[in-house]
Amino acid sequence: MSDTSAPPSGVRRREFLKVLGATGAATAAIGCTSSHVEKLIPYLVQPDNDNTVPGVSTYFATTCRECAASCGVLAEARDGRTFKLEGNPEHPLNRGALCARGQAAVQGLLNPDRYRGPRMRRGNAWANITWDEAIALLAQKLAGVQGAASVFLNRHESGAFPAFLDQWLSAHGLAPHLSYDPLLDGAVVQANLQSYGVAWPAIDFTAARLIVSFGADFLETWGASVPQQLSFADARARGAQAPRFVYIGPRRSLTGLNADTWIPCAPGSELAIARALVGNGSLDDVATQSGAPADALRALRSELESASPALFLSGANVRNAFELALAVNDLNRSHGSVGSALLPDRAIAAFEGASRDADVIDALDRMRRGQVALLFVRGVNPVHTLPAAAGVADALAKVPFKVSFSSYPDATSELCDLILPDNHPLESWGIAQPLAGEMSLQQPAMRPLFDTRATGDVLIDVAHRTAASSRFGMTSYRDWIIEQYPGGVRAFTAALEKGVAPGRVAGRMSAPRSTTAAAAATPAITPLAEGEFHLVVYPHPALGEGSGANKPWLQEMPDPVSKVSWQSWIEVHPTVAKRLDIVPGSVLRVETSAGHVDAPAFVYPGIRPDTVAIALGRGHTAYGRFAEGIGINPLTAVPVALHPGAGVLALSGAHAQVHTVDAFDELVTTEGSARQHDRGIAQVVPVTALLSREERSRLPQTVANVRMPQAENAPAEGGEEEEEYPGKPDTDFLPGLRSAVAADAQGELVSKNAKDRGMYALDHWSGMAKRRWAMTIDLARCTGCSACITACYAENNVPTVGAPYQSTRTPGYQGRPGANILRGREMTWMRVERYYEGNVEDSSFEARFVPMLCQHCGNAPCEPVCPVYATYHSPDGLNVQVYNRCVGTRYCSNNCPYKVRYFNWFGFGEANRTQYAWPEPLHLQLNPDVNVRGKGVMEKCTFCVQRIREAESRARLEGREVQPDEFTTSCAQACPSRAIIFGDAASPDWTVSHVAADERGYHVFPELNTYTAVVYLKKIVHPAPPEAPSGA
Amino acid sequence: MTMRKWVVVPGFLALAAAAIVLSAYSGASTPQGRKPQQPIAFPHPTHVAGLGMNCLYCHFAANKAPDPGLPAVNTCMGCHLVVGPSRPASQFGPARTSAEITKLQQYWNAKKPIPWIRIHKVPDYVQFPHMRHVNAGVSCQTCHGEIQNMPVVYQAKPLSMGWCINCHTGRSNPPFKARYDCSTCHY
Amino acid sequence: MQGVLGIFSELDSTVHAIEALRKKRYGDITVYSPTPRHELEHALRHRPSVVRRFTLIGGLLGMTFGYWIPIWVSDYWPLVVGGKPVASWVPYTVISFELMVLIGGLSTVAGLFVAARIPRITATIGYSPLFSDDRFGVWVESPPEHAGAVRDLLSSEGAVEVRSER
Amino acid sequence: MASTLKPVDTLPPDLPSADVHLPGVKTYHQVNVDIRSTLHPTKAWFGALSIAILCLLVGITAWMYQIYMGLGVAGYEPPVMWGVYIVSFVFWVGIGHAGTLISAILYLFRAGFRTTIYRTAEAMTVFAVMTAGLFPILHLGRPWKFFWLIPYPNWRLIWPQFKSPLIWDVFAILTYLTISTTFLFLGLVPDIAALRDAETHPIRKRIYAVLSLGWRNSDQEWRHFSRAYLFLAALSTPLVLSVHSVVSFDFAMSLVPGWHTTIFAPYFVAGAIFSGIGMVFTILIPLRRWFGLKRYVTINDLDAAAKMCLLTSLVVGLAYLTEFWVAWYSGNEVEQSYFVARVFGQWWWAAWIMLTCNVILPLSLFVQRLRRNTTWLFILSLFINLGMWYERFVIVIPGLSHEFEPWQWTRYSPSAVDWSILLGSFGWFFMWFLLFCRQLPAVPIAEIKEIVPARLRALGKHTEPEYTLPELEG
Repeated sequence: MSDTSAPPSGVRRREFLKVLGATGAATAAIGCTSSHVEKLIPYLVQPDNDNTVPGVSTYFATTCRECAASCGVLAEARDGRTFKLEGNPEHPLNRGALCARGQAAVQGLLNPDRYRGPRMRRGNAWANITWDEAIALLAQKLAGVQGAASVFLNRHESGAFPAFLDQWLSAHGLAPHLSYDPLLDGAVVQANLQSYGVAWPAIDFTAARLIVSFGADFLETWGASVPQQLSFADARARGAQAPRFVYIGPRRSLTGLNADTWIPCAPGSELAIARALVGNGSLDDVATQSGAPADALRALRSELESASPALFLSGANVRNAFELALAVNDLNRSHGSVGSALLPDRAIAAFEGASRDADVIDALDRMRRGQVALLFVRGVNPVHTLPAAAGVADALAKVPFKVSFSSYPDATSELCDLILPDNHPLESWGIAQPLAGEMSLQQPAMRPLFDTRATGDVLIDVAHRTAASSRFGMTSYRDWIIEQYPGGVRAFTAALEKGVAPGRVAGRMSAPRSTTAAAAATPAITPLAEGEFHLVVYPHPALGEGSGANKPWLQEMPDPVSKVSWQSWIEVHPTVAKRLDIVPGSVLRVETSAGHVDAPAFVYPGIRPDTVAIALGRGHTAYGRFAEGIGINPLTAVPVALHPGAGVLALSGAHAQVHTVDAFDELVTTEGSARQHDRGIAQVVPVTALLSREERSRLPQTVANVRMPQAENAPAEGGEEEEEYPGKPDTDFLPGLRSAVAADAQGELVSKNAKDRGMYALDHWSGMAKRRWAMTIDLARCTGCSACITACYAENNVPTVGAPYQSTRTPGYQGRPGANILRGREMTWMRVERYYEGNVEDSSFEARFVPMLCQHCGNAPCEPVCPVYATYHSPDGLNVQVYNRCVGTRYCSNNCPYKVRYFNWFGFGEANRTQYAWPEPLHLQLNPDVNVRGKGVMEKCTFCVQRIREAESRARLEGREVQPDEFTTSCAQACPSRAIIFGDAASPDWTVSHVAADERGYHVFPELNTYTAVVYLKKIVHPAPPEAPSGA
Repeated sequence: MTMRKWVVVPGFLALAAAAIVLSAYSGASTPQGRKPQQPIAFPHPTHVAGLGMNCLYCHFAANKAPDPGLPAVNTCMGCHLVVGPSRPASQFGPARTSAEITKLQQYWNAKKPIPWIRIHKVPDYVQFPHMRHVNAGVSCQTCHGEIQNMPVVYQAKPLSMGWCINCHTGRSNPPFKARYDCSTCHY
Repeated sequence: MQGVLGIFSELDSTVHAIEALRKKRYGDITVYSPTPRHELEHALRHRPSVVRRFTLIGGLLGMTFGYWIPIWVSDYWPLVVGGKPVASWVPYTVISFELMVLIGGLSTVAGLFVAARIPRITATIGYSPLFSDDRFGVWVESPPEHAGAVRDLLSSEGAVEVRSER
Repeated sequence: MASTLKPVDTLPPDLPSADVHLPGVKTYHQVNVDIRSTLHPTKAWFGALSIAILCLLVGITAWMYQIYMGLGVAGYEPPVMWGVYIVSFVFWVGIGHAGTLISAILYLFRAGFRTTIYRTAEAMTVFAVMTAGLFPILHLGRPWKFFWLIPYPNWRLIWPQFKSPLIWDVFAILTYLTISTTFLFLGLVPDIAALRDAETHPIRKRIYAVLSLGWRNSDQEWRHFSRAYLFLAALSTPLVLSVHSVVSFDFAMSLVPGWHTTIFAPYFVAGAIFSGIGMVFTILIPLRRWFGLKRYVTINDLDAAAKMCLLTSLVVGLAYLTEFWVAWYSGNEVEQSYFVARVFGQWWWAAWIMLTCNVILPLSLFVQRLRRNTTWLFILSLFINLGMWYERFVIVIPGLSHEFEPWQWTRYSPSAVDWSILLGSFGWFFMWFLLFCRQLPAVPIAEIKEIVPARLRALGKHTEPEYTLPELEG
């Protein structure tokens, strides 16, 4: 880390905010930008570690704390600022992948709305105070508070800190802290502790032959999503050996959309189905009471007889979730997945030690009764994440002194009396315990940006002023964890290199409550009264329970299912929409016994007609400029339903009235048409048609080339036979891919009378024309999670455009969140298209996800129409966009059949404008290697050309060639399902060149003769096996 | 026939005016020769020509990083703790006290970095990796001019695109081999 | 230079005057008319105008230039767009055509200026503003000794006004 | 020569014959008097001019705002990346074409009615092209970089990309502007000379003298003049066809469904001439009324022009049908779904405005009474202008909003800035035309005299006939 007392010399040169727009202005005025007086500020003292070679990044191995799973990340820092997070390939949990929320941690670190220093409430106003005052005050408040008279509500995290915290609390004679995690599925944890003695067995989908999920959204927020996605994708990519996936639940979540079969059932009836599958209870009764199609259930049971091992997962957040989880564990045991697909001995330790919701509710009661004198809140926002019916705010009001360690102003910290802003995890030391045997280390990637301090250090300083000082001799929390660390300081510093180390750090002294919760009698599913709906509430895949809402990337990332951003929505079934006579965007009111919420309707075929669903995460009253006043919080309409035995809060399953409100709130969606109109954009191949490659090679060529039976994946207007199965070995689309420019494969490139063919000559010394950068996207792996989108935003300085303050000038929607997206002005270089196939009226419809980015065509239609060579074809096969040459005719975009070019409508990249996307200090996140585009310029995916050139420079510096698979693009690196592969398709040494030759490979719109550099691999569909006669 | 001139002359004037405006507008005028006043009049000749110091001693990263590296104040003080302001008579001149070194020490004692004024700058949308050029045998002087003989540094070369391309396409003397593909510098 | 100017108000008398003067050969005749009348042209029996040569040459130059510029420019810095040949004549035909028309047209005007000796500033002797209204004029460049005869001829042909000028 | 010998007075008024085109015009002198009498500013004229300038100022303000804020303030909704500006660009270029057609092509065809209306049409062309030329610059993301589209030696050693239809546009439009301006000015020279000779005010006389290039009406001048004029007409004829073809290439060269079709060049040219004649009516009919030019711009001329209007309208109608037929016959589903969307999709109303105004209403011109009814012609011409603007709208916007990628299908709604700038363009156009028509003859003097019989001795002694003329029809 560098001496931040001097502004890092790099920053100014690199945040090219005015580059294009203002260069225009400047050239108009004074002829040349560099006439500006610009200062060069050197370091005062050159950091002696060679980490800080100017213009070269340093990577710090640390741990992501966005959710409890604690994946390993590499924080890329340059000139003392951290601007990018990437998965740590060494890490056993996420193996180099990283989800959208993890990547957005940077925007939490550099968030413009962070607390800049400690403050306390004086009357109704906030007063800034010094840390000394703050600590003295806290020490004095501590005196005289004993035992349960204080409550410490800490965000659940694994590893050292909980232990430290309990130690500190007990040293002051206070009760152990509550480890609260609104995202953790408590019912499953309780059941697992009972069945396996561990909180969360690791899941290996590859071992399963059939996956049955009872509302467990393991690709989103259920459990540790990244490792689950990795494993799931691996399983699904195994072609004929891949497991089928059945999803049972009232609503098709992202996970549900990835299922081969969806069995819609009323929320709460999952348990009945699970039990019926075991054998007790007739399927038909269950079908009638759960509303699930009986034949589907019968098919499933008969399928279960053959499929083994079958993996069952439960995640329905309903009243009888605990019993469901137990039943599912029984199913797993009986269908032999325990030990094979479900690995209790490789438990994910990160979820251990979380308190039950009941404990939190109980603490609230004690507050309400005035039994709590002192409240600590750290990293959680119960006012927002607990049902309003729980009356958190009132309870807090009864507490005389409340201390918040929150880094951002939020609904809870606003109610507190003393704010001791914690360092961001990327500024802090720590040890996490993702797996039972693996520690994940956390080190600062950056000096604290503001006058904040790590809670550990604060507590130690407090201890120094109290009776407990004797037990806290160390000066900082860092020293404390090094004391705890097996092997001491040397081992610790050694381990920091990799960021992970085997071993186990001492956990909490006081284990959480005894885990033998009694399974309560199954509450019968109360039937719906006339006109009533089941209310399903689920965490937003990106915003989670709401902690992600202040990060523009996550707000802007379209929800993978609804494709709505910067807005809340209510999912209703098309038939309901017809009945209520509403269109998407019509405002609905959902009213329950607890309260009501108003939000626009999203008409979604993936939900039961008797159910409405709302996502958590939005509707913040206080959480900074990117979250406040955006969307609604469904918890205001959710009654408190606590499981008597397991003490788990059930958010879904309440009965609700749905009224139309006479208002229209246009949906901020990126969706045009949800059907692909047989244009062969997202193609599939039935698993039955797949032959493994060796099987194929054994066949005589003629047979091998026999046309595969395909659903409807022939491109709409692909005339010739070849177009219909580009996957065949001697396919003729590869020449376009094998050479930089399609014309090169077709012979003539530069006119005969040209003196030289320049760098396009294959024998040119630079060898550029020998390369062909290309990408494959395996739709069988892609789950549509959209982590790639965030990765692209992070790497390429793509501005977010949806914040309310950016909408002031957008015609028609002034000041409305997402106005620019309503106008279609989103800048995302990469989008994930979600197409429905089949009949959306019933539950059998299929969803396909297609990541769509610049295809870097060999014959790019966008190029010949540009009047100024602002876009052209580079010798190494890139479709280059030269921003500073672009005059903005936008002709290229008109001529792009894939519509992947984005125009900078406002000064999103110009610091002096209202639309500026990176208000200070967010601008520190800008990637120094990439231009920030000004207004009036076309931009698009570059295949991360900066990484290509950087790799070339590195190779040149070390006097070697670029090694195969030496680097990859940002999206490919982040992809948690490893669907994206990038490389040089012209060289057989790169993985991509082999994957591109896969029999499932195809181009989008091949009939346009564009010779795209992106090869998609057809999604594999697993049709249900013919029902065994025994069934029913 | 005076009339002919009457008709033709304004035409020529208009054309000339247009040409001038266009060339000025298109940024043809580069800040070549800019010679700003620096906070400390650092004499390159004394250090490079006089003491024969290597450029890389201060600009330590020029051969291994995109940025050449700006010497930290403590790099200067490394010598100037010893070499104080008061100078005995030497081949550099009679005995005197150097005001500049005094300034340097003031900055150091005040723990303030020196706010140098930037002279050589390519537009922000140009990626200029120093190491690629240095390792390719392009001397510092090629782009920065005879800096070792500049008492006050000024921009010796236009640093315009045409000027870059001239080398990249091998029309320079001595000729260099370099890519002239747009995406080499612009991304 | 001196001569006699006869101003006519009728077309046919002007024509007859020209015919007569051509027989007599007193000197060069310049005829003024408010509008081009083919009767007069017939009477004067001119050679075809030289303007057409300018048009032809200009057009050819433009066409050549219109092919040369794009081809030279494309090969000067070979950049491939859309997998097409760097310099391909087909699209450049448009440029060539437009430049042919442009330069051809401008050189036609130049030709007119040269041939018709315009622009000129002085309405030289032997001109009357009436010629742009409704009068015809015949200017005979003749030495003094013939002046009398010419005047008689013109007035006898029906000139409403006859005057000598120098 | 025989024809000119027939006495004028024997013909009843307003009955055209091969010999007497303008019965209401007896002598050359009358031509000078009548036409010069139109060249004086009036209150109404000042009023109209100030309105035009007001509109222009609105447009300029809107543009400044757009330049400062960015194109986001316009109504674009990607992937609809071209909107009102390109629509108006094509619209104005089209307007221009009628002028050149009338002045050049009809000149080659020796069409009689051309003489009286060509000056107005020609001027209209020049100003329309001046207007059209603004829009491509105006719709740029970085308008201050527009000159990068012009090939000039520069310090970057980089040139325009000549394969781009937009560069063809630059050449086509600039050529068209230059040539039609030259053509207009050349025709003006003898008339300015006439004004010069009749002018008494010394300063005006001087100005006219300079502009008239010292024209003397001598036989040498006339004969070179008519050759040059002929060649310019011969050059302009292919030019006018090429220009709108090139404009149509902007669309035809792309692969957008509904754009990528070979019919565009003839289709656009016909449409251009059609719209141009519409605008000629819009301008000429009030002009001949206010300037008292009914004797010159006779009802017969308008009748003839109306026939041309009808013809082009039929051609355009055929083109519409052909487009649909091609879409159906091609079997290209993308194309087909686009054309279905064109008539029944979100922009059905625009499509129907287009069809009504451009195909259905003009059919009325089959009726001679309507052809000779100036009021109807004027009303119809307004409909034609509207319809042709919407034709371009229907071509540009639905195509882009209904492309290959269903996921990117979208809407489009112009913003206040779009409309203001469109209004400004009308202000700009009419400002120039108004300035023109009161300073320089909107009806040619010298060329009118070609179709007015010269005075002949055969008619006996000269008595200046004082012309008291019957009020003419229309």
